[in-house]
Amino acid sequence: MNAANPLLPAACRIIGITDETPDVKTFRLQTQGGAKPFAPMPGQLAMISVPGAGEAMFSITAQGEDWIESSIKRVGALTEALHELSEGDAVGVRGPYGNHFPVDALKGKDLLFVGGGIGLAPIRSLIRYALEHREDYGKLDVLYGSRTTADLVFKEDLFGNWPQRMGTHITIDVPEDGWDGHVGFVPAYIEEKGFSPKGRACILCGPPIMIRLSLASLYKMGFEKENIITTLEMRMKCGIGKCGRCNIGSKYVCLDGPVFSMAELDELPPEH
Amino acid sequence: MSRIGVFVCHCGTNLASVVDVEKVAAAARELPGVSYAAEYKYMCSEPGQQMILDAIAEHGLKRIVIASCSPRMHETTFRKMLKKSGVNEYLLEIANIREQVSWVHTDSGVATEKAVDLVRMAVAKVAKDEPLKASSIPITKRALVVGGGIAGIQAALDIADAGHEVWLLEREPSIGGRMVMLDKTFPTLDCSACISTPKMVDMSAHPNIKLLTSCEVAAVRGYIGNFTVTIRQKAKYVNQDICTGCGNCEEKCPVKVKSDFNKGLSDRPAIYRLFPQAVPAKPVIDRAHCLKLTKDRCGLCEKVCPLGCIDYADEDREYDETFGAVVLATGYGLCDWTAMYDEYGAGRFADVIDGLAFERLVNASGPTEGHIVRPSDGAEPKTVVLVKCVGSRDPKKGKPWCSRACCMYAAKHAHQILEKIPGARVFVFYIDVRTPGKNYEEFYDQTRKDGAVYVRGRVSRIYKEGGRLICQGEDSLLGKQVRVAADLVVLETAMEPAAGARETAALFGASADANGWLQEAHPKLRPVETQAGGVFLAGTCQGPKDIPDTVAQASGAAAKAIGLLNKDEMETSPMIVAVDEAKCSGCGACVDICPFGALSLEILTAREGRWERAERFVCKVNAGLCQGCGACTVACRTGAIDLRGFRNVQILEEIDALWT
Amino acid sequence: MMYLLKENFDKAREALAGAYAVVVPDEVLPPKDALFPRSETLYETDRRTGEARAAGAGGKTLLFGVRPCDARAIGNLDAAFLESGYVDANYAQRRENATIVALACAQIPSPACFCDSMGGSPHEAPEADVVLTEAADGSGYALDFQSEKGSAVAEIWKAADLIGPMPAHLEKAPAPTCTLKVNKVPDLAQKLTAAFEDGLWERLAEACLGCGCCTYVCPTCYCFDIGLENRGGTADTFRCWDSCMFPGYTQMAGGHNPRWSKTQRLRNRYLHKLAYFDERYGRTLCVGCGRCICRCPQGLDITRAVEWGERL
Amino acid sequence: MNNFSQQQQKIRSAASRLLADGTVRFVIGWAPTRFAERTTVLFAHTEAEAQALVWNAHCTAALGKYLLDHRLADYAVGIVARGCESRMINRLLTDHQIWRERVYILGAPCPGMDAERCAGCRERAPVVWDELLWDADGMPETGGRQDAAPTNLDEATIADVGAGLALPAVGAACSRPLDTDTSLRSRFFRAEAVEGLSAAEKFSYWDEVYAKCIRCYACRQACPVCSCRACYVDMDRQGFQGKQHSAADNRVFGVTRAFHVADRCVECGECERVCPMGLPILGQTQKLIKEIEALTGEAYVQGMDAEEENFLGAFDLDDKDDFL
Amino acid sequence: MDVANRTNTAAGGEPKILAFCCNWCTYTGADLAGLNRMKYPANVRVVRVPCSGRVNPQFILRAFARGADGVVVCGCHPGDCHYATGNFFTRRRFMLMRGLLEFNGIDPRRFHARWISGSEAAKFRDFVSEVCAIVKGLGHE
Repeated sequence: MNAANPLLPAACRIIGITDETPDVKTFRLQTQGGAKPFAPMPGQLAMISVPGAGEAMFSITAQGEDWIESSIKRVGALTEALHELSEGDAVGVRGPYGNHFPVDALKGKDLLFVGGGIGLAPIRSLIRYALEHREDYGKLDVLYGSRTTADLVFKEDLFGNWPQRMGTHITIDVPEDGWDGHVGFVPAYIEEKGFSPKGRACILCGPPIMIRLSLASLYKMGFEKENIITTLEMRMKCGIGKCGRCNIGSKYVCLDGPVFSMAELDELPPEH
Repeated sequence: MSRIGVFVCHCGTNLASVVDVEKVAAAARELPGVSYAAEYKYMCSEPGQQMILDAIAEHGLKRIVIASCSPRMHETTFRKMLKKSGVNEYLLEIANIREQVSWVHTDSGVATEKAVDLVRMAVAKVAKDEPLKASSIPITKRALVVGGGIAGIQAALDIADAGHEVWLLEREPSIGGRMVMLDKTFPTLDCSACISTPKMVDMSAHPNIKLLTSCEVAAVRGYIGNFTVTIRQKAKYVNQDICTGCGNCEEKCPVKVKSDFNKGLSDRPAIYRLFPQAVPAKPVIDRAHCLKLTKDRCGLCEKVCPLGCIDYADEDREYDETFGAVVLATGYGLCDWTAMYDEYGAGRFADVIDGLAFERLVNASGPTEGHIVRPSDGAEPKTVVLVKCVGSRDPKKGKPWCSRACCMYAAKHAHQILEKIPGARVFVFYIDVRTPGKNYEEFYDQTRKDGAVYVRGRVSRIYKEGGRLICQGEDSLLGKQVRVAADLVVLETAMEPAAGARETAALFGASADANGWLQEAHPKLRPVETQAGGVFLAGTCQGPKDIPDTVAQASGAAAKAIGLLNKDEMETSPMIVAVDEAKCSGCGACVDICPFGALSLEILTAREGRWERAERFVCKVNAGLCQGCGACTVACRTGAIDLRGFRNVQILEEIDALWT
Repeated sequence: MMYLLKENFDKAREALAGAYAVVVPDEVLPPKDALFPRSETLYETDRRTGEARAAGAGGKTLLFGVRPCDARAIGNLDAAFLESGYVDANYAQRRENATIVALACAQIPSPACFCDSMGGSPHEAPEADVVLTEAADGSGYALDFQSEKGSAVAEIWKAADLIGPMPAHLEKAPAPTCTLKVNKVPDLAQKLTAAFEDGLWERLAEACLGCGCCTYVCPTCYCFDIGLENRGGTADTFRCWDSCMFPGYTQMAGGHNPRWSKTQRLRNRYLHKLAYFDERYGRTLCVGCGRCICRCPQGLDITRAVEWGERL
Repeated sequence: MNNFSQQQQKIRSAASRLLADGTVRFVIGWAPTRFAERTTVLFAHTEAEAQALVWNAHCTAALGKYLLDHRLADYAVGIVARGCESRMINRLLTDHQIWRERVYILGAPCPGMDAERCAGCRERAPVVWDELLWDADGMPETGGRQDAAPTNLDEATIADVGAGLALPAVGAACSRPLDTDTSLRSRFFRAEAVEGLSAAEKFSYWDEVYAKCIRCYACRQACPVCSCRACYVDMDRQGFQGKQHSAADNRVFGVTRAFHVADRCVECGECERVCPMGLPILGQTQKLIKEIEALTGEAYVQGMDAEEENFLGAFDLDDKDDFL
Repeated sequence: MDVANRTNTAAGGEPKILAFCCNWCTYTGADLAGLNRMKYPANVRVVRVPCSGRVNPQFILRAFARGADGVVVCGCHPGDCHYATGNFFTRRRFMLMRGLLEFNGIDPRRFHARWISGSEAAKFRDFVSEVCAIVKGLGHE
C-alpha cells in the first residue's frame, strides 16, 4: 500500500497465468521490480487494475515468496480485459484491503471448507495458510462442488496437493462421462458426510443459492452461527471505506469485511 | 496489453514511395496494446501472409492490424489467412493507407502522419473487436411459389424439374392467371390457351409439385432457408379428393352470377369452375352466392352429385408449412378506368370495354365463341376504336408508368378485328407506339398495312350520339380535333399490381415501391431478388411485362431459388445486431427502423425485483433476416442493440484515437 | 474580539485574493466542492508500463462566507476522510490548504433549515478558522479567529487596516432560531435501524424520483466513483461525485444488486445520515442545512424520518 | 367560488371510490407538505389517505413518471392526470412501457400551475382518461390560475396520516418562488430566447449553463420519455460518456439527453422544473420539436394518442436534405 | 464539445476532419478517388461504417468533444442505400442534429453531410477539399 496515497496502484506485471476453467483464470502478480506487492493475510482483497481499462476488487487466493495470486472469473468488461492479458503484461495492484479470516481464533479447531464454483478462490488462501501452519489446526476437510468437471477450479490442488494432506470431497451437480466421484449438490453432500459441529468451524463461500441451502444444512447439523464464516462480495471502488457503496449498515465490506461470521452478519441489515 | 500485431505493407512502391512505412511501424510499436509491428513488401503475397502467421505464433499476437490497401480489396484475403492461425478472423482491422493515403496525397510527411493516425484508429478499434463466428443455418429443400399465373407456373416447373419440391399457392380456384384469359399472343398469334393449358396439366401431374388453389398466405415466420408459412385454405365445399368434375352440379345450380373470368360478359352458377380447362378441373362453391350457404335453401347440387362430394359444412383451415425459398408471382390487375375517366362514360356505356374483355369476346372458348359482338345488342361492330394508354403514362389521372404490353396487344386486337370482321374499320388512338421486342415492329407494321388507322393523340371524350359512340380527340400530327363514330370502343387499360400484393410481400419481408410494384434488390444487377433473403420475384408483380419477359424472369427467379435449395446449409454473416435483453426496454424504436423486418418485440416473462413473473417487452433479432446495416443501433438510446463488428464502443475508440 | 465594519465586508474578501484562491460558495451547492471536487484526476497511468503518477490536488484556497452548518459538515467530511482509517490523500491536501471563513447566520436562510435540531447552531462553527457574527446593531461583524489559519487571515486584514477591536458597547446579535423544529430523539439511530424492515420506508420512498439531487446538494454526502479516461498512451483515473440514489451505485458486474429498489436506496441514505455515520464516527452526518428538502423536486423531507423515529 | 376546492373534492371522492371498490391498488396525486407553498406526491392507498389528496396551485410535480415504478406490476394504478400527465401516459403506452388496462386515469383539466413549466402548454386538459373529473370548458385558454388559495394546513395533518406522520407546519416554500404569471407564452418560448443569439453567444450561453450542471440526472429521472431500463450515461463502460464533470462533458450529456427525447418529447417541462440548479434546459427540447416542425412543415405534438409515429422512426422519400 | 478550446487548429496544427463513410457508396467512392490518383487535402480521416444509418449523432458529439475541427457524414444517395432505407433515417437524424448543434453554438460550418455514390470519386475529392477549406478558414474562434 502506498502510504501517502492509498488509492495509488503499484506497477506490477503478470508472471504466470493458469487457465482454471473456460471462464476462470489465475493470475500470478509481481511488482515491476520483481518483489511481492504486499503480504496479505488469508481472505484479504486486492484492487487490480488493467491500464486503460479500469480496476476491480478481487480476493487473493495465494501468495509466495515474491508473488500473489488471484483467480478471476470473466463477468464484465474489466475482467474481460484481464483475461486478455498475457504473461509479462503490466497491471496495477493496490491493497491489501479488508479484514481476514480469524486465523488465531480458529486455532485448535477442526476446519471444514465448503466452496462452490469460483467461491473456492477466497477459501484457498486460508486452506494454504492452514496447511502451512498445520500444527495449529485440527482436522482439515474441504468439500467443493461445481456444475461440471470443466468448472472445477484449482484442479492441481483438488486432485494433487490436497488429497494427501486433508480430507478432500469433490462433487459435481450432474453425472458426467469419465467422472466416478460424487454427484449431487453441495448442501446434500455436507449432510451426507455428516461432519460433526463439535470443535469444528465451517468456512463457506459460493453462489448465493448454494450458501442459503448449505447454511440450512449446517444449522440442521448443529453448527453454531459463530462457527460459520463466509466472505461477502460487494461492488467496491475505493477499497478504503470512503466511497460508500459497499456498506451494509454502518459496516464497510472493504474495511470490516469481507470475512464475517454468520453471527456477525445477523447483526447487520440484510442488504448483501 | 492486448497483444496487437501491426503489419505495414509497402505494396511494392505504391505505398512506400509516399508513406514512410518504417516510421508508421515504429509509431505503431509505441501504441498501447501493440506488442509487435513490422513492415513488408507485399503483405497479401504468400510470403507476406506467412510472415504474419509466423509473427502471430512467435509473439503470441491476439489481434491483428494490417496497414495496406482498402479493406474492400483484401479484408477477405486476410480473414481467410487468419483461419489458419489461432486468431479469430474477426479480430482484424485494416488501415487503408493506399487508396486513402499514398494514392491521394503527395507530401510524404503529411501522408505518413495521416497513415499513423489511421493505424492508431485501427489499433484502437481492434482492441475492442470481439471474436465472431459465422453460423450456418440448414435449408429446407422446398420452395413456395405464390401465384399460379404463367410466371408462377413457369417458376414452379423449373424448380420442380431441378428436383426440388415445390408448392404452388393460388388464391383463385384454378391456376392459369391472366394468360388463359387471352385469345392469341403477339406477335406469333399462337393460341394462348393452347400453349398455357398444357403447362397447367404438366403442373398438376408433376410429382414434385403440390398445387394449392383457393389458398392465401396468412402469416410468415422465419427467414431465408426456413420460412414457416401459415397457409389459409379457403373452404371449397366440394370434396376435391372424390369429385370427378362431372359437371352435374354446375348444370343444375339455379344461381346465375356474372362471370369475372369472362369480364361480366356471361353468367356462371354458384357452384362453378373458373373456366372449362380449369386446373384442378373440379368445381367449388362460391359462398357469397350459394343459396344453401346464404339462405339455407336449394341444396340441389348435393342432391345431384353422384359421389356425395358436396360438403356445406366445409370451413377455412389454416396450417403451417416450412419452405426454404419463396417465389412471389402475384401478377397484375387492370386499373379501374371507370373510376378515373368520367369522360369515357365511367362504365355507363356497355360498348366501351377494356382489353381483357375484348380478349374474352374474341376467344373461341369465350362467351361468344369468338364472335366479336357489341355487348349491348350482340350486333357485329363495323367501326372499332382502340384507345391506348388508358390509365398508363397519365400521372394526373391514372398511373405514371408505361404498361409495356398494350402497344402490342392493341396491334393484335386491330389485326383480329380486321381479320374477323370483313370490311371493319379500326382506329387506334395512341401517344407513342413502342415495339421493342423480337418481331414486334414487324407485326405492328403488318397491322397498319392491313388497314388499321393509327391516330396520334388522346381521346378526350366519348359520348353517345344516335346509338353510336363518338370518340373525340386531337390528332396531334394534324393538329386538329377529330371524331370517330364507333360501334365498339376498346380501352387498352393500365396494368397495376394485383390487389394484396404489397401486403403478401410484406409478410415475407419484401417491400413494394411507391406504386405498389414489388421492389427488386437492385434494379440492374439483382432484378429477381428482393431485400428479403430467399424471396424472389417473377413476372408482373415486379412491374409491367409481356409474356416472354414474364416467363424469362420466372425462370430467372427459379434459377435463384434452385441455387439456394441446392445448398444444404447457408453461412450467415456474424456481423449483425444483437440485443442485450437486460438493457432493452422494449420501446420498439429499433423495430420501426429495420428495413428487413428482422426485429420484433416479444414479451419476456422473468423474475425482476419484487415481481416474480414480470412481463415486459424486449426486442428479438431474427438473425436470418438481419443484414447488418446497424441503422437500428442509433435508435436505441440505451445501446441495448448493437452491431457486432461495428459496436458503439469500437467506433468511439476509433474517434478517440484521433485526438489524444 | 476584533471587528469588521459591514462596509468593509467586500474589501475583506478582496484583500484575501492575493494569498488564497478565494471561493465564495454557490447559493445552491454546499462548499464541499472546494475540498472534494465534483470531478478530480487522482493519477495518470502509463498504459504500457502500468506506472501511476499521482496528480496534484490544488493550492491554497479560502472558503469565504461558509454557513455554520456547512462548516460543521466539513467536520464530518474530515471525520470520514482524515480521522478514521485510511487518510484520503487528495482530500487531505485540499483540506490542509483550505482556510474556512464562516459567516454566522443573521437570519435563518430558509424555512427548511433545522441545524439547531441536529445539534448545531446558526451562530457556531468550531470547524471554521474564522467566524463572522453580525453585531446586534447590524453595523459590522464580530470576528472569532479560531485557529492558526485564522490568525493568518487576521494578519492580512490587520495589514490592510480593515479590522479593529470591537467597540465595547457592541455585542454579537443573538442567534436566530430555525422555524423548522425537529425534536431531539434519544437513540434515534438505534430506533431507526431497528425498524429496518418496517413498511413505512416504502411509503417514504414512493414519491422519490430516484434522482441524485438530494445527494449532490448535501454538504455531507461524500460518496464517489472512480473512473477512467484514456488519452492516448496514458489513462487518467479520476474520481467524481456519485449518488447512492442511483441503482448503478451498487450494481455488481455479475448482475446482483444488493440495493435494487428505490426504497432500499432511500432507506440507506436516510440511515447513513441519521444512524450509520453516527455508529461509525460518533457524530450525526446530517447537519440540518435543509438543502435536500428545498431542492427535492417532489417534496420529500428527511425530517419525516426523524419524526417517525420519535414515535418508534 | 373556489374552483380548486370543488375540484379537490371530486378528486378525493373518485379516489376513495376506486380504492373502496378495489379498482386500483393506490391513487397517485398530490398532498401538502409542512411548507404552505409546496406539495409532495402522495400514493393514497386507503380511503382515508384519499382524503388527504389536494388540488391547488402548488401541484407542480408531474405524476406520469411514477407509473414506470410499477410497470412490471400485475395490479392497476390510479392516477390524477392533467394534460401533461395524460400525454405522458400516451407516451409510455407508445413506448410499450405500461399496460393501458393497469392504469386508471382520473382526468383533471388544469389551469396551468407553474409559470415556467406551463407557460408554453397548449394541452391543459387531458387527452386520455377513464373518468373526466370536471369539464375542461371554462378553462381559461390563456392559462392563469383561477385561484391560488394557499393550502389549508389542516390538510397537511391529514396527508401525513397517510404516511403515518404528523408534521407541524412551518413557513412557506423554500424553493424558488412561484411566478404568478401563468399566462400563455409562445410554445417554444425558451428556445426562441436563445435562437436570436450569435453562434459565439450561444456557445457561451450554454457553457455557462453546463458549467453549473451537477449531473444529478434529475432531468432524466423526471422525464416520462426517459423510460430506458438503463440510461446510456450510467453505462460509462459502453463508452458514450464517462462520468467526469466538466462544462464540456456536461454539455455532451445535455445535448445527448435532448436528442434522446427529440421526437418523443411531450413538452411537460419537468426536466426544467426539477433541475436543482435552475438551468433553462427546456430550450434544448423545444428547439428539436421546432426543428421537426420546420422540416416537415406540419405540427408535431407528441402524446396525443398511444399509437404515434416518431419522426426519427420514419421517413418520407422527399424529406428535406438541404445541407446534404 | 468544447470546440473553441480543444481544436487542433487552436494549437496551431493542421485541422483534422473526421469522415464517416458508408461501406457501399462513399467508402467505395473514396477508394475510387485513390484508384484514379485524385489529389485532395490530407486532413480527412475516414471511419468506415456499413451504412450511414449506423452513424450515431452521438459520435459527432464525441468527435467535437475530443477536438475535431470538422465532422462529415457521407452515404449513398437516397434510394440507393444498400440496405434500402438506411440513409433515409440518416437524413432525418442529421437534419435534426445539425439544428441542435447550431442551437448550441457549434458552428454549422464544422459539420457537413453529403450523398456520394461509389462512382462519384470526383465528388468525394471536391467535397473533402471544400470542407477542408471551410474549416481552415474558420480556424480558431
